[in-house]
Amino acid sequence: MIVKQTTLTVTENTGLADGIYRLRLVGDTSAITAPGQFVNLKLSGFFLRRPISVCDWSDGELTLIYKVLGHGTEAMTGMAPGTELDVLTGLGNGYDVSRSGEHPLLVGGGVGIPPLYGLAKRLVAQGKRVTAVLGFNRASEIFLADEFRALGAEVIIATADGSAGLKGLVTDGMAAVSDYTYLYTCGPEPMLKAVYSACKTSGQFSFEERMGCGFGACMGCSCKTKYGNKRICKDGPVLEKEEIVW
Amino acid sequence: MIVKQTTLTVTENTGLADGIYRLRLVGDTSAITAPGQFVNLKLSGFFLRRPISVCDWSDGELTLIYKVLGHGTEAMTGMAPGTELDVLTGLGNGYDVSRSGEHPLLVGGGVGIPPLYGLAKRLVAQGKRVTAVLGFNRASEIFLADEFRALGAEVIIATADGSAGLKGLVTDGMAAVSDYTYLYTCGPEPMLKAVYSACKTSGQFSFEERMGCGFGACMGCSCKTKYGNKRICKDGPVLEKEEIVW
Amino acid sequence: MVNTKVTLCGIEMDNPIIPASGTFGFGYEFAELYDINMLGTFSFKGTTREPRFGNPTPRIAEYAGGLLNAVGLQNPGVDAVIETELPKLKQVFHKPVMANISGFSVAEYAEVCEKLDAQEQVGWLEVNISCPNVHGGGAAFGADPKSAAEVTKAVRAVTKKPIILKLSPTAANIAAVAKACEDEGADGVSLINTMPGMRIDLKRRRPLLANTTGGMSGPGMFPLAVRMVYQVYEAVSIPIVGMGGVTTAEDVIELMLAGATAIGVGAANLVEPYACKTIIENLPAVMERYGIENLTEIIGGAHHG
Amino acid sequence: MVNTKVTLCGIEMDNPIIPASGTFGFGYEFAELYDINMLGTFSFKGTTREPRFGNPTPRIAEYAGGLLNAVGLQNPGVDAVIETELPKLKQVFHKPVMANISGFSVAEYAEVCEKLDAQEQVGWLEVNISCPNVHGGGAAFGADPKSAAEVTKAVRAVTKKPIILKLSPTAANIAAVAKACEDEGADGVSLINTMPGMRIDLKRRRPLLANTTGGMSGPGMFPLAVRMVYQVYEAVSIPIVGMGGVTTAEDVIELMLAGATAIGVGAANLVEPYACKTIIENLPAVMERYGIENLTEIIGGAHHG
Ligand SMILES: Cc1cc2nc3c(=O)[nH]c(=O)nc-3n(C[C@H](O)[C@H](O)[C@H](O)COP(=O)(O)OP(=O)(O)OC[C@H]3O[C@@H](n4cnc5c(N)ncnc54)[C@H](O)[C@@H]3O)c2cc1C
Ligand SMILES: Cc1cc2nc3c(=O)[nH]c(=O)nc-3n(C[C@H](O)[C@H](O)[C@H](O)COP(=O)(O)OP(=O)(O)OC[C@H]3O[C@@H](n4cnc5c(N)ncnc54)[C@H](O)[C@@H]3O)c2cc1C
Ligand SMILES: Cc1cc2nc3c(=O)[nH]c(=O)nc-3n(C[C@H](O)[C@H](O)[C@H](O)COP(=O)(O)O)c2cc1C
Ligand SMILES: Cc1cc2nc3c(=O)[nH]c(=O)nc-3n(C[C@H](O)[C@H](O)[C@H](O)COP(=O)(O)O)c2cc1C
Ligand code: FES
Ligand code: FES
Repeated sequence: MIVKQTTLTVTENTGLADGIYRLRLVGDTSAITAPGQFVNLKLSGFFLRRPISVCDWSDGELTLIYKVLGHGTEAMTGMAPGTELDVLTGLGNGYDVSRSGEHPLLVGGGVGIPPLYGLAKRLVAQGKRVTAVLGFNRASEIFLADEFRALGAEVIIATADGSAGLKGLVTDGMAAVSDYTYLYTCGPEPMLKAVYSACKTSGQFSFEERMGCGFGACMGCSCKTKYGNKRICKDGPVLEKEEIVW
Repeated sequence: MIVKQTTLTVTENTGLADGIYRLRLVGDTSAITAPGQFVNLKLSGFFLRRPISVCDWSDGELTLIYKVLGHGTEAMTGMAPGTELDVLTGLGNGYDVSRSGEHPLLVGGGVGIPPLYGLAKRLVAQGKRVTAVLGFNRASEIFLADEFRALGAEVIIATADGSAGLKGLVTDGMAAVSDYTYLYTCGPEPMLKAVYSACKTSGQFSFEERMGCGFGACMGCSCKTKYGNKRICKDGPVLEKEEIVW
Repeated sequence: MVNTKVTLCGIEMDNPIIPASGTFGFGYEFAELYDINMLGTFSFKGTTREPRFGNPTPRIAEYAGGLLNAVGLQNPGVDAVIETELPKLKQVFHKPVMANISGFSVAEYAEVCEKLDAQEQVGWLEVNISCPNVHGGGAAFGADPKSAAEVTKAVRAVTKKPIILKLSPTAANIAAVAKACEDEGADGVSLINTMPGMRIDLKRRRPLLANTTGGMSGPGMFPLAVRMVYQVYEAVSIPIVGMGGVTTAEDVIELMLAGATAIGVGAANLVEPYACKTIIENLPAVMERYGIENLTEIIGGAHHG
Repeated sequence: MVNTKVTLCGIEMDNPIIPASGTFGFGYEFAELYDINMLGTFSFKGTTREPRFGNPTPRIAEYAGGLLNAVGLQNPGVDAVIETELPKLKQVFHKPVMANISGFSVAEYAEVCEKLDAQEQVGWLEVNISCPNVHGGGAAFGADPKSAAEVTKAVRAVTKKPIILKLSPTAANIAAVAKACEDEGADGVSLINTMPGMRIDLKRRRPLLANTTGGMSGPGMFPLAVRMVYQVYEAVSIPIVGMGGVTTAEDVIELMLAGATAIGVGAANLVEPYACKTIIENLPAVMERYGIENLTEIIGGAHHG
């Protein structure tokens, strides 16, 4: 990973679903090298930056999807097109697409879903057959499902209240897929734990942690793994299934 | 004084002279009742408000003139037309125009000049003969002089380096006026002191102090006067010559 | 309908919001802006035996988290407070008020408290022990448990009204100071007072405040207040008035979870004159968001679980 | 041309800027971004005798003036620092580095210092006495002059390199602690370390940090740092490394006027990875604006006049 501090300009900031927004930015995206990496946004009036996963990117363009959680993400909803943002880009290791095999299974919950979109796009481009299990609390919170389908991925929706797709958790969706070759996942920790238990192949898991710096300097985001202590921000956020210590 | 919190919108923010800007705002100005009052501006990213004198106002319009001094006033220069500002209006006692007599002398130094403009306008409207002595460091810092002339006031300029008008201080300018009936002044404290000594009539002096609140609640801006302790923000900023204790 | 009522040392309050001493004067400036009877109560300007002008100006400076003040307890003295301020206050405020008392000797505290004890309008006596003890080498009464206990004892002897000792964050062990006050009969403690800090004027190359140092307050002090309220809650069983950097209804909930029964709001009033009104108006919606029906039920809530 | 050089305990530095311990790792992350040889020096991550994972997460919270951290001294232990980190550092940093040492007993401090004393790359030993003394009931070594003196004495016995005692703002009298260190042979003091604070998660109704409390740092602590540096400057004649909330070149001048010889920059590095580079680049212009030709001439300047 090579960190780059850059100024990106907002071109779009629109609601996609209940409390979920898509932020499109233009500028230098050259430091972004793999799906599953993240950027760290400076918001005016807040001391710490806010880490948000890269949903998709191309040369000069970046898409993020964020959920309103606290004061910072609330303030983000007010950023009009034209707003300039100070962003650290190229953070984190990201997913390794070379590990996918022929039929990768992507499992995402809530705002764990966005990084899987950029991943799916690259896997599809490599001719892989992609199945995505996307978990939401309820129908009104669904986003990105159509975009996954447009890529050509098979999409299985699970909602906790049954208001769309399967009633249940992403693990219920996973049960419907028998022949996947590898697993990529991102979502809240309880979900990751359940996916870990249900997972029948090897795989990569993307974690969240509160961060001081986001580029490996402060040890704010450490976790223990079978291969030693790691920093979620720099040695992660993606860990191999085999190294995870719950 | 009746304090009013209101939202004003920037319509103009332009440089007038070296480091001096004019800020025009529109919105509810109903709490402003006398020249020499001030407003207190909330700036994003700063905890304390910034007190700035009312230079001129009318129903729905307000003009301020400010000098870049520190980080707050520096940030103010970036406020584009359309910016909304949270402002406390109607602060301070202001000058009493009824005391002027037929030939009031107005003496201002630097950013002490703006409140005298609104005063001059009202005195001229009452048919008074107004003379204004305006002091600056150098010619490049001169502002408002033409506007005073346009009102019909006699203007005497003094510059510390002699690059325009009289070479010297405002007191040198005062020496050229013999028949004034009353004095109104505003400027840095050393200037006020010198004006006090030179002044041959009664008069009103406007003071500056670092403020916590600007509306009388914190005792941050107290001074001693012959009539007891006063708060510059609420019982001032204008004091009678007779009550001043240096 | 959520319930915002709390009981502070036996006196019920409509809500826990108390504008903090020194930031609300004697209430008039705010009474011109809104009906201050909507407040839980308020703590009036720190009152001493003699009238005081306080420190020379500049008395105010700024920092990234709020302001520094070195007002130096300007007040008209207890007799003028009783003769002039309280009768004026009666016109606009009809609830028991919190009297804030400062002193520079144990005897002064007792004398001022005794006088204010006799005032019917006064509900609580908040005794600010952050002042330097002129007979104790200039260290603050609140700096160590022993001198805090002495003040408490002396004040306890002259009043049956609830006494609330106001603690300083400079204490090496603020929980121990609180405990010492409780042991001598304090009905409550309030914390935190301001934290001494300093700014320097780069142009003059001299301390910016005429008094050299000033007390830091505002949102930059909030986590310090939360920590200290949390620690004091574990040490005493008398109620705590929590304050230090509160600006929103969420902050109120956070300090109450740490252990506060009522909440002081200081610096916020100075830059947002409607701050307390806004907090009180927002409180019910914020309570609903976090599933709180009765405010009292969350006091100290962060200690369990 | 202005002169930004300062001399810290006999070692000349190109400028006074020292990234503070715990915010700059062992330098590599920043060496990828800019040439860290432009720094005065830097203080590496607090090192203990044994490897430490530190506290459970979450370790980071935010407040209006900066962040709270409860990293809990995660480090690979002194032996790994010597075997792995220092040789790696040698590739990218060619100046004497400041070693930051933590411990939980006087013996541990001495042992770690002795090992680091033998490392040629190490210029100064910065001894962090904000840690709890496991043999002293858990109070921090830096909380009182006596235990601070003990650590100083033990460390002094094992090294001739300059030792700089790093003080905690929780000390009841930080000037007295500094004096005690000086009396036992400290070559300098550095201050302030973080101030314990706390945030509570309103949803979970529990302390937000797994460790309950965390250290406050960032611009919200700056006036506290200025005040303490000012006070310590009046008490000792050894040099002071001032830190706490520095984010700009103006802040550097302000802390030096208060009495600092060199300046630590912590939290700012985390949110602005180029913070120290920017400060160093801006310093000459800011010096010119305030008429400063030699930085050393302003050290303690706010005390005279
Ligand atoms: C690697 C990574 C990738 C992420 N990707 C996304 C994404 O694509 N979309 C999205 O909506 N969210 C994502 N998040 C979570 C997002 O960072 C938080 O929702 C956000 O920081 C909350 O900020 P706030 O100011 O609204 O909340 P507040 O609670 O007010 O924030 C206070 C502090 O806590 C931190 N914080 C709070 N919640 C979290 C959290 N869940 N994870 C990390 N830090 C937190 C904030 O960053 C801030 O420092 C990601 C987090 C990480 C670590
Ligand atoms: C009643 C009154 C009327 C004023 N009218 C005008 C005016 O019309 N035009 C104008 O240019 N200036 C005016 N000033 C001065 C103006 O308030 C300051 O220049 C401004 O606050 C500086 O802010 P800053 O952030 O740039 O400086 P900083 O030094 O960064 O400010 C730090 C703090 O100190 C305060 N402060 C700094 N200098 C002063 C000062 N000279 N007076 C009061 N507070 C200060 C700031 O308000 C802020 O709280 C007036 C001041 C007062 C009290
Ligand atoms: C301008 C000012 C004056 C103050 N005067 C007093 C006082 O007279 N007595 C007192 O006990 N506390 C006084 N305080 C402290 C506040 O009551 C409060 O404890 C402190 O400011 C922390 O709260 P805050 O961060 O909400 O301001 C004063 C604070 C300020 C800002
Ligand atoms: C994440 C983090 C980790 C820290 N770790 C250490 C440490 O290991 N040793 C130490 O002496 N100080 C440590 N500190 C304290 C800093 O070195 C510094 O004293 C303090 O943060 C104040 O400076 P600042 O406000 O510029 O951050 C740490 C601070 C932070 C923010
Ligand atoms: S957040 Fe700083 S090391 Fe990961
Ligand atoms: S600034 Fe608060 S009383 Fe004047």
